Amino acid sequence: MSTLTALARVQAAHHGAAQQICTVRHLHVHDRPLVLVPLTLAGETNAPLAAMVGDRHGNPQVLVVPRPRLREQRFVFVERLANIVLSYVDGFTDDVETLPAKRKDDEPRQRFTDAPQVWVPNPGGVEYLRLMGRMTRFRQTTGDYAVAAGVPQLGKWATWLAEQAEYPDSSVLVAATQALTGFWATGQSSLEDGNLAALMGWIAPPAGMTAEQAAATAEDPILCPPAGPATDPQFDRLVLAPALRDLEEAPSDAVRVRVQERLTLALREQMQPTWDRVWQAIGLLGAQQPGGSVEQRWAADRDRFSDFVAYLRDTGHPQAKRDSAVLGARKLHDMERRLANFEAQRAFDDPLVMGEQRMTGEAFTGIVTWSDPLRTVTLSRRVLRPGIVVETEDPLRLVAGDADLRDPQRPNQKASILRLSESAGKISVSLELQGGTGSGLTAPPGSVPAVGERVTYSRLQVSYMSPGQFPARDQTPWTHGGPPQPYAPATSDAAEDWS
Amino acid sequence: MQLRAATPSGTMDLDLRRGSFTVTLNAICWKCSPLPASGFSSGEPAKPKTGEYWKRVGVWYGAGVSSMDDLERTISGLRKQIRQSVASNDHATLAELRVKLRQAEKQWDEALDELAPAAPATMSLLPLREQVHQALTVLTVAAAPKLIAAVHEAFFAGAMAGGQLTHLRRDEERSFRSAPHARPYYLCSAVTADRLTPVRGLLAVSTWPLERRVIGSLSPRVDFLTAAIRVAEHVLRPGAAGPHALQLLRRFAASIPGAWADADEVSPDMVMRAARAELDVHDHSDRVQRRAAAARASKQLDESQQLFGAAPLGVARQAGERR
Amino acid sequence: MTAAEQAERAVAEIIGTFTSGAHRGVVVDSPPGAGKSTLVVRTSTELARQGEQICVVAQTNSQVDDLIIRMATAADDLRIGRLSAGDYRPSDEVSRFPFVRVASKIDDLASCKIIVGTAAKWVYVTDGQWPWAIIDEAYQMRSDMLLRIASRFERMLFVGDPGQLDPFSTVEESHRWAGLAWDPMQSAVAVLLRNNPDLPQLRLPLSWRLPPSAAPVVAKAFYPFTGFEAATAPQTRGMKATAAGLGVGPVDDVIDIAAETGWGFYEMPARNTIRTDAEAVQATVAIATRVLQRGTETYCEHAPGGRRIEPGRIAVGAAHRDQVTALRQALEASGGSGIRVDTANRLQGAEFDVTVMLHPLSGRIDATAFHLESGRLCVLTSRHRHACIVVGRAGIPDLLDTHPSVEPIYLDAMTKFPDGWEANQAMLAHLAGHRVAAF
Amino acid sequence: MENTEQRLSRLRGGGDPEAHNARTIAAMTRNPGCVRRAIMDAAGVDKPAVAAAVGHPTSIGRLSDFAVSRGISFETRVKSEGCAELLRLLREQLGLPVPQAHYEDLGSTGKGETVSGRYLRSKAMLDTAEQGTGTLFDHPLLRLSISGVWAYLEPDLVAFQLGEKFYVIEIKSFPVIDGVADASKVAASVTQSAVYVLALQSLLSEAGRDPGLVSHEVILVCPKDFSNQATATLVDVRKPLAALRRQLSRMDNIAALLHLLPANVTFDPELPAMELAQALTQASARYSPECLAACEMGSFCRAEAKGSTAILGRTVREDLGGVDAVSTALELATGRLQPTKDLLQAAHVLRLAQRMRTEALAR
Repeated sequence: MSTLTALARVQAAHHGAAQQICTVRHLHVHDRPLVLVPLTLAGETNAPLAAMVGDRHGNPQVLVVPRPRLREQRFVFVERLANIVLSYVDGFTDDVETLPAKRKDDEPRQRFTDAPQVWVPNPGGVEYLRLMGRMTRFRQTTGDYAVAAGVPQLGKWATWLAEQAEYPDSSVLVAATQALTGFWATGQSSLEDGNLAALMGWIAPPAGMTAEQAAATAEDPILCPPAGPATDPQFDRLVLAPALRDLEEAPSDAVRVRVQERLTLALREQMQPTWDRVWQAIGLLGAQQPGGSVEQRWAADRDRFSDFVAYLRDTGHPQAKRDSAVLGARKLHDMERRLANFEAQRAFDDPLVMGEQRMTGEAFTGIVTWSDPLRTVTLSRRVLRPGIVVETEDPLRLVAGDADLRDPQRPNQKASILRLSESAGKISVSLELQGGTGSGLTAPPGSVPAVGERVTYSRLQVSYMSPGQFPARDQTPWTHGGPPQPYAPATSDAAEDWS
Repeated sequence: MQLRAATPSGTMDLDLRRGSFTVTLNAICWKCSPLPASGFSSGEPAKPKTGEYWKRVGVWYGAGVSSMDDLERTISGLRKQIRQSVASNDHATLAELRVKLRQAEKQWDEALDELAPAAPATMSLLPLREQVHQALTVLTVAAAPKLIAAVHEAFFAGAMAGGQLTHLRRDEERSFRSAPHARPYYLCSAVTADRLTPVRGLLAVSTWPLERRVIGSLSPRVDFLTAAIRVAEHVLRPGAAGPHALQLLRRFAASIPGAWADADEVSPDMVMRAARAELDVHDHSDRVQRRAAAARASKQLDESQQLFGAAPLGVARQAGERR
Repeated sequence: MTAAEQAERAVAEIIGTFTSGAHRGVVVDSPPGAGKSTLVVRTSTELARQGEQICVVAQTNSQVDDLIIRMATAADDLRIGRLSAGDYRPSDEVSRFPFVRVASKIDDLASCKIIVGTAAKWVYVTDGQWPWAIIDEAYQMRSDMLLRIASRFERMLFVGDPGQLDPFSTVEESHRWAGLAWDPMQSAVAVLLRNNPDLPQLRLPLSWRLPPSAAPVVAKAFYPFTGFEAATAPQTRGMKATAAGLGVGPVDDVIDIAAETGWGFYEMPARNTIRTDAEAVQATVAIATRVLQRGTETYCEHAPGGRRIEPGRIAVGAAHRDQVTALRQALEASGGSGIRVDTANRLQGAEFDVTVMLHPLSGRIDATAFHLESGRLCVLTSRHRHACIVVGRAGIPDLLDTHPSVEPIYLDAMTKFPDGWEANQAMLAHLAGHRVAAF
Repeated sequence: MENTEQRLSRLRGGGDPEAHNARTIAAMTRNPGCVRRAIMDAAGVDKPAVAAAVGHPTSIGRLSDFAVSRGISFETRVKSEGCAELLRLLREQLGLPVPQAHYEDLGSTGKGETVSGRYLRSKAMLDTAEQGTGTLFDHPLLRLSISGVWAYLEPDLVAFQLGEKFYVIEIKSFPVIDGVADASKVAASVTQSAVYVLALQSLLSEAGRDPGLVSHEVILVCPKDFSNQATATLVDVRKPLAALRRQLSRMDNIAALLHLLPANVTFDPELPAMELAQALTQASARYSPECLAACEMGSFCRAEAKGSTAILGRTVREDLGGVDAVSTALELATGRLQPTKDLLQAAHVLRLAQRMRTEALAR
């Protein structure tokens, strides 16, 4: 949270309408996403009850587990969900593009031209997929506890998707509430924003309603069934429990069919509004102008997707239950570097995000009032170090000597502050520039900001992501418990209870 | 068995063998009000795969379908109203609606009964009290209804609904009081060692020595171990090691140190050895406590109290005051 | 037993335990100013003199330089190597010692008896194993860093201050690894001890930095289970302003109280403010510069006759970077240049005569985990040899009292004690007795 | 002169106070700075009834029947056959020696037994429990003093004696999957356990024994992974315990808070809605959005706080420099309002933010 977002919330509350906190969208919005609206049975651990799933708004598949306490039925549900999800995912493994190798001696790389994007209503949906993955990826397709082939496969994909969602720069699994709050601020608190219906009420209230009315309506579980995966306790008591009891006690298949149909309709009523809202959210966000780096990040998502497809084809072991020491350290390393790059890219793409940096004085925007592209200094030899002066009204908190600042328009050029002088509420910043000007002693035209140009300097930068030096898994040091056991399929995992 | 039925909004796939179904919607037609229950109507192109089944469905839909539809709509509507009243804390309306709902549900149940053939019973033919007696005789110690039911299921034909056991003890007590010793045995209580009051949720057999029915602080564990040994012994009998029996044994084995190496199949001998080893640790102290309490009970309690336990202190006093 | 003897005995025991070679790891807890660097220098030079090669791992370049200067001063007979990044330029102070060799490749330092480098640099040494290593500031080092370098060393001595700030991650909200014995976000020592609970854990018992007025207060608030004492006697340390205060201002009053008792709390009227509360910034700066203006002198075991406080012996500290910048700008504007201004993170390990600290909770409505972290307050209140003055707005105890204290709990997570809330309360309770109300 | 207890009784409109349980006591630590809540809780006002009466019915704490029955069945399972499963866990994970397998049920023996009678029985049993003669104590009755009035707790807990120490065992039905459980659920149960720890300590000190015999670690028993099998974890409750002690000692000072209320104010749910709402406003609330999930009055307080920055969340208000009204913040930002001296800095920041937003969104 920052003062800029806080002010946007104040404005939203005052005007009764959500306010943009970004000028561009930083999320990739797929033109053919898969939407999943899951419901679970209360009291059980991630026990599927129903789901609405599909890649077209007008054509959802409604999956229902009529007797959600029966383990076999849960696996039938998973199998059906797997069919839908896996065929969606597989649809992206046909078209391949070839890229030059990253390093000299490597083969040229291949990656898929597109990747899947799954939308769930809220972080609960992400957690649902994570647990679903944990529940199914260790299952075996042979032996005493055999399940359908799609079950463990779905488990691995669900796990992969849920894990990608831990990285803010990934767009393969999107929680609608988070995607929306990343772009709009509402006049309610972030806690209330967790309710998709309330959030959408602020962003796009139904006709004839104010945002506040819509948000208030959203809290009524009858008018707006919860977006799941948990169901409304009153629905459980008055609709679900009697239906399940009727199913349990149905004296014949005929009766069972009838009750099942009733149950399906009731569950569909619970999911349909959420289904519609997720699609509406996709539409609203998709209509926004994407930021300049969105394409690049999606390409990275496609890289990771291609890698995972290859992994499944090669070894395809299910992902570990918890990270080993080495894997954990690697992931933390990745997370930190990807986060830093994501923050820099967002700021470079979006003046409102950069505004947050400027508010804290860690960045400034101003007009170039003086420029000397031919300035040189003598270190061991004479080198080109162009100088500029930028005048800014921002509350600058950088000081003379601060170096390694960058302007998003010239990402390869570093600036350091030589001097600051203040007059009439404006600060003049003298900067020395290095890099991005070729090798000679004359800077090519345009490589140095000219007088009158608007520039923004900050400490942010997008850097090369090195994989980092880590010990091999079997070299885990004694300080961290020594090498872990290698993965071996275990019957106990395949047989694990699901009750 | 697989079925596909058309509904006004799309198709519905049924897989009755696996008990699942999928509905594909052609268009979005979500409404707050319940959609009419539909499908399987004569004009729709349904493709039954099993003739016999379809006949039954046909009969069912032919008969009470319209009234059932109405009832379902009523029920669904009532439930919605109830949720609204609950949400707004409107207790008066709520009570009224609940009565209406119960009526409607009753009618629906009745309509179903008319339509559906009676479910064949697969329960044991013995009277409940005999089944319980059978199970307790296997265990030789006082046990909770759940365990009794599990033992019965493991070693005797048919399932037993544990819930029915709750009234059993009271019936037995009434029967004993009206005509003592008219039956060869009674299903009675276990009694607490300290106050000789009935132990909640445990059933025992009247022909057992009092000492066995007194529960001291170690007795739950001792009885558990004894029961484990008895179950293991029983599993060893020819033909007794069915899946339910082994499952029961595993349950015991899991909670006794050294009775079961997780990866292996459970071994009755191992369970017995392990249970006996732990039993040796507790047996003496438990016996001392039980004996003392049993002696006290035979002195202080009348015959019926010895079987069904002394009334708790407060209750006895109240009863006395009333007199 | 004198303090010096007591300290010597502790150091001897530590070195003995480590060099006995009986343990792969030995942990030494060192409270503020307890002679941690001295221990590192002594252990490494002693081992080196016995003909062993020893590696020292520090966390920052300035820590490395500081250690090298101390080692080179203590032992000019030993070749010392500095493992550095390619673009590292030795500071003038380091360049003074001709026997200190700087290289970016470990092979170029093979002839050195002592090799010092940052953990980040040691990561790039991917081969070989060295018999001895000292991990300095091990509580500031993240466990993932230890994972990357641990295999390089046969035996390690972990030295650090458990009361200071935990290592930091930009993805703090990720709880992916909570509860794991090798949680990469935890400190190296926490993970080490979790996986190897039987390692010897020793401690340095005396603080040479904190005066007797501060040691018990800091020990009680931040080291409740182990504790430590001041190495100096009360009469050894003292501070007085040569120019009397004007006798009217609370700024002078708080300096006088601090000079007399070692502590001062400059309490401003209650108000919710933005983080860079201009009035609080001004007050903090005014106090720091006023200490200089009044020609304050300190006397201690090193200068029994007293000496004038120089700007470099004063520190101004705060929780946030923007506060630090505001303070810096204000100090420059009022002629206080030379005074060190920094965040708690950056002040770790540093030592001053007088410190003036902006309380992390001053002017706030809410206390977050960041502001309550006990290490933050511990760093801010344990940098001084003579006096510490805290600046804050009234109402902090109330803020603490109304702060909902229940936070999510992760099973088997490594919880840090003391709790920040309790530590804050303890410190405030102490400061209440040294309060001067601003107008 | 009316004493505190009488005043509290009048506040709730006569009648018995709402019975406290570990959950309601634990909930008191959630927003300790709220006077309205402190007074209503101390008086044992029927908050759901009051909230409904003023037009803000609440569903806090309402669980799905499925969840309730699963909770009961898990607990029954763990405790069945003399706590066989529990003994297994305690032996495996805490090294409980085999001879310690005693089980005492301190539950109610029937309608005739009074709560104080049960309390005395629990006390006597736990007091005389020497090492080796008692292991598990089921359904003990404990009590805590809440603003000077005894609240009896009928926990479904087992007090467990290992060596010299008593442990509180909390059985919960949320799962621990690969060693990980929902952290907010753990926190909530652990806070409840802290209530029991505190009550058990007070029982021991009443019996003249050392309250330090109660361990500051509680044993949390939950379903393992996706199964019905149980798993036990030790959780340190020192922090919630400290918070709870502090809150209870505040409650003891309830008299001071009562003086803030006009003498005629009551929160009787039977009052006319307008009158009741009026009465409520006499006790100041400290609303934050977190209240919605923790306090029955949350929805009422939110409506009351409309127009204040508090409804936007705690951090938002902090970021606005403490400005407490939405309109003030906006007018300061747009420069329509000249700031008073204490808002000078906040106004400066807000104007800057306004400039940046306008500038960025105009482009």
